[in-house]
Amino acid sequence: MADVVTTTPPSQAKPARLDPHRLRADFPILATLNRFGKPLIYLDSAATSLKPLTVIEAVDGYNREYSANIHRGIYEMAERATASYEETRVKVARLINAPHPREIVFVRNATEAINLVAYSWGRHNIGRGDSIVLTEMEHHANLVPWQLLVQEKDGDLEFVPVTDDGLLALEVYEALLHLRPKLVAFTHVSNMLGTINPVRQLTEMAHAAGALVLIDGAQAVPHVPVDVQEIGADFYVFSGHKMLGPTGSGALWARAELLEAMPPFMAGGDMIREVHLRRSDWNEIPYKFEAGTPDISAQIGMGAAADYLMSIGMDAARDYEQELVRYALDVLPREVPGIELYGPAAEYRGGVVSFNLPGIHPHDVAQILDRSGICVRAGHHCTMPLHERFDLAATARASFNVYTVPEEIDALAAGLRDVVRIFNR
Amino acid sequence: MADVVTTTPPSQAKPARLDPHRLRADFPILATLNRFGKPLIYLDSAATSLKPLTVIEAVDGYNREYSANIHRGIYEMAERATASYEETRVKVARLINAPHPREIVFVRNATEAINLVAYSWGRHNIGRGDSIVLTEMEHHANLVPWQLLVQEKDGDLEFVPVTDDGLLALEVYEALLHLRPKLVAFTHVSNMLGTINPVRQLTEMAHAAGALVLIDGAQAVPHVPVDVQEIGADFYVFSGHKMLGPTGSGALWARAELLEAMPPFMAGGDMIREVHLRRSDWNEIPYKFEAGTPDISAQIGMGAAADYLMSIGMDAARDYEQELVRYALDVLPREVPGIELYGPAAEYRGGVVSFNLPGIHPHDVAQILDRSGICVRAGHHCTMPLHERFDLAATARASFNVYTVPEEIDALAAGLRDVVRIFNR
Amino acid sequence: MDDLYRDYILEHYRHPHNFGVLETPTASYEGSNPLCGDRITMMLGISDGIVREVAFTGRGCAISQASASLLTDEIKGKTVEEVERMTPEDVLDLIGIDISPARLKCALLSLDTVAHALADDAAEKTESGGPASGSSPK
Amino acid sequence: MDDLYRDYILEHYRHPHNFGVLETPTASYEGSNPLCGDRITMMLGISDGIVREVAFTGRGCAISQASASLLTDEIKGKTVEEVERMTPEDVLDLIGIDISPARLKCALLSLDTVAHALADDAAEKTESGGPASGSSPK
Ligand SMILES: Cc1ncc(COP(=O)(O)O)c(C=O)c1O
Ligand SMILES: Cc1ncc(COP(=O)(O)O)c(C=O)c1O
Repeated sequence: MADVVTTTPPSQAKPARLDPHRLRADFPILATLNRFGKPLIYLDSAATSLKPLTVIEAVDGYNREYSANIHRGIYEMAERATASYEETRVKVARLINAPHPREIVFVRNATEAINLVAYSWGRHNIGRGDSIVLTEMEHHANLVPWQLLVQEKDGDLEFVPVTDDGLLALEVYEALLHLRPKLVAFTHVSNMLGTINPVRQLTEMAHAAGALVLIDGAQAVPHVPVDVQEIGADFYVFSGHKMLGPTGSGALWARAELLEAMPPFMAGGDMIREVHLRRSDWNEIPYKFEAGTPDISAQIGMGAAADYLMSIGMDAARDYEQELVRYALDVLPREVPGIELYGPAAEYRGGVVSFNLPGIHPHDVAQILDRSGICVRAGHHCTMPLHERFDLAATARASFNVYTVPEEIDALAAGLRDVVRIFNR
Repeated sequence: MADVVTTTPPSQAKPARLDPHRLRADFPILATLNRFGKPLIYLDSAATSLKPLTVIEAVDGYNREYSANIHRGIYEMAERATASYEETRVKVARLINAPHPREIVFVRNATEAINLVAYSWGRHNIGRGDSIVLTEMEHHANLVPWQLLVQEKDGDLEFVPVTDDGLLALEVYEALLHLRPKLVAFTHVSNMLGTINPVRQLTEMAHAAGALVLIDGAQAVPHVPVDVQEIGADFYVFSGHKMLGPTGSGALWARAELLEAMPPFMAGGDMIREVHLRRSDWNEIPYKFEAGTPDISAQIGMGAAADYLMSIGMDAARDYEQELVRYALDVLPREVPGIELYGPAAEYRGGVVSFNLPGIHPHDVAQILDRSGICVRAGHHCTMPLHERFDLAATARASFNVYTVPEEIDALAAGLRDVVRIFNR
Repeated sequence: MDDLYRDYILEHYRHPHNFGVLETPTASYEGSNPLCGDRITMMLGISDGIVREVAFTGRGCAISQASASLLTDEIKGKTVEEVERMTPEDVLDLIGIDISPARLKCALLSLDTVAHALADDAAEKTESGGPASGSSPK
Repeated sequence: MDDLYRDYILEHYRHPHNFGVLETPTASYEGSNPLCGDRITMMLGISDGIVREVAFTGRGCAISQASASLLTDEIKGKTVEEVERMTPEDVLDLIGIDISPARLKCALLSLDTVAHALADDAAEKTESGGPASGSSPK
């Protein structure tokens, strides 16, 4: 990962240790209390992250001061809105080290980005008998769009299995590549197991087999340094709301040649060059893929989030979250007898810990934790096939971000002991 | 429109005269000054509307106080977010008198709503030789998606012409219906001419010919009472950001039977019931069409906007804006010699006035007006075919909303006199 | 301490009543709540329009299991019509604790599954023209 | 009063230089800026690598028309290489007023159109193997 340091801005270069207690002051919500008067212990960052003040104010500032439409306005307020919106493209490109901001297409979320690729690239490049390789650990967002595509085109899906340790079975991957798939799509970081996949290696192997590579970075961009050039990916997608930004923001990055060759996905205003009654032609990239009035306020907010993450430094964020996971994997089994943990060892994972208490349904776990102000998620976390793989009906999941502190993991452990006590009384 | 009164909530029933000067206090942006120290005279509401404080605070409140993901969380904050998000569905259903909130599908904007229908309904119902009837006054959003669809399916587009007065040529419409189109799609209010189309009549005629009807309400919902049941429409679409709501919000309304029969558009989390590696089935409507984390903050903001509009009363809003148009159509030709105005007489139109000054390009008009703090739009307003129809390269457009006051139209007239003076000096 | 997880709820969860299978149910249905992975199979033995036997199997959270346990006790011996008339409120009254919106689906899964079983049964009888069982399909 | 609409800009707009058609241009191109409906056709008469004649037609805003008028004056007599080296900044300097971002496309339409005309011309010559005209296509 040495490249990352040299190709990213200075703020990311110094891996200064992150001070979460200082950062917490930037998140107004952390000062609120729940209905039982308990402070918020937010351990559901993999579902969506909290938002720092700079992001909240970027959205609010647009709504209060310059809420104009973009691109077509000649007056001052519209120019300001256009400039802020386009600056986000620059910031996001810098965050993931994309070669050029015009390779950043704004979307609502990672899900829309994947659907965009499936509809636009997929419907023109996948035909009968073509195969797409996915993995068993994909979020539904990186599975169901491909199911629809191969159903329509009579193509095939193949799946890289997940080992009992929660890692991808690389030897099977290698074998599947002999099928010469057109596309390989996998998650950078698993939202259930926390597994950080070896994306560079997976990408190189796919390219050697002649496949394009789409990486689902929804759980990576907020947590680990991402350098799309170093990875060598073709498509990289993520959601703003998981990286400290607002809901409604997100991005698809793709190499310019790919975007240029792809037909539009949605059609309407702003994505056209000329429209006649019976034919139209398209605007240049990325605008070809941004039909209609975009979510200007949210994308501006995502720009502020990218700035915030870069000011922390993604190396520091990754190091810190790995400390947290290490701590959680140490404390929870010790303090909560019988707890079952899923996922790989700390060195292979991001800030996600899924677990179960024996004989207690995760819904009940989450509900009781809520009384102590502790927010965890319970269910299948949009990874039903992965739950099937481990023969689990559901799990509870604690997930972290830069504002999480070890004290909150202690609180979780104490909360879980309460759950056990209530159920065993 | 007597039905509207009886089927809408009491707040909408009393057509109390609207007091724009009082309303203006609700819009913080109207208190700001431009870089020349001039107050904002915002006459570009058809591009996007300003936002009242209640909307700004609804978004900000979510971001600051309960920024959780929805539907899958058991903890308090997630339940609050889910409840606010779902309340918007109820409010929006009430605003357009939809029979049931589950018929409201949340989208980013009107453009996405139309693309959703074109992809999901269109690709399964339009085949070779099937025709779709549109009009010459459609926004690109209600034209280009249908071009893509008929190109793919080898169908046909037919167009209802626009008369010199800016109205739809009903006798040609009648003739086109003999082709027995599968779908008729038209705008409720034209964003360039301001024409308010006789949507109920158009819909009845289409239904009599066996066609389904999609209505583009982007310029209607903010300005006139809309009652989808009274109109009898099948699909009705609009954008939140034009109806005082945030960017990123919008809705598709469709009859439940249609939504239920339609396959999904985008796929991913939350729109599924069960997912296996090779097959999935879908959640109930409207969730089947809302893949991934939606724009929670924006949709909550749109709920506040719907409340705001209902508290004004849409009859009052329509009456007031018609007064404004009448005033503008009277003042501008009198005060600005040589000005060319486009569009029908005041009784057929909403708060939109497109115009040109002889020999002066609308871009120059808009730029010079900006110096006086006056925001108008210049260009083709995403209606290139309509501009071609009138043999216009571009127009300038002033458009109103409930916060517009006659004094601003006076300022526009004075500004236009300045433009003429500068160009003729 | 925790008003949701009262002793009797946990008691029903740990030792649900009517948990098991019927050898020859006249109606049965498998309901699921995929969001949480809850799954319940309801089996009914109906004769002369009366629910004479009832059993369920499945897995789920304390709320859904306790609700199934309480509901099966309640409907045994009732006429099909009476069971069909049961509302979500009736089930919530049975459970007797405040259920938050996110848990409603858990609490109501058992009723939903019973309703499906009865509807299927009714549809089958109408189709096959079999002997009227006293149930009035709607 | 208005620094954008200086007298000389309006003068060029009202009476653009080199407005008209060339009977036999060696290179020409129609450029457009669909956002505002501006459209310009640039016609060049090149021989021995020098732009000897230039004319344009079209419609557009004051900024795009004045820029075309000023640019055509500027390039007449220059070598093709010199013209190819011209940058957006050069054109903005020619115009001599501050152009806001939203109007950049208007101001640069003429340069863009000239560049396209030259590129097409060069491509044609390369393709047809015609006599080198001194232009070095890149
Ligand atoms: C009539 C009409 N339809 C559709 C649209 C598209 O709206 P949006 O850009 O919010 O999708 C607009 C907005 O410009 C419009 O005026
Ligand atoms: C790995 C992964 N991919 C995709 C998604 C989908 O993100 P969104 O709902 O923002 O589209 C998620 C979020 O849950 C995720 O964790």
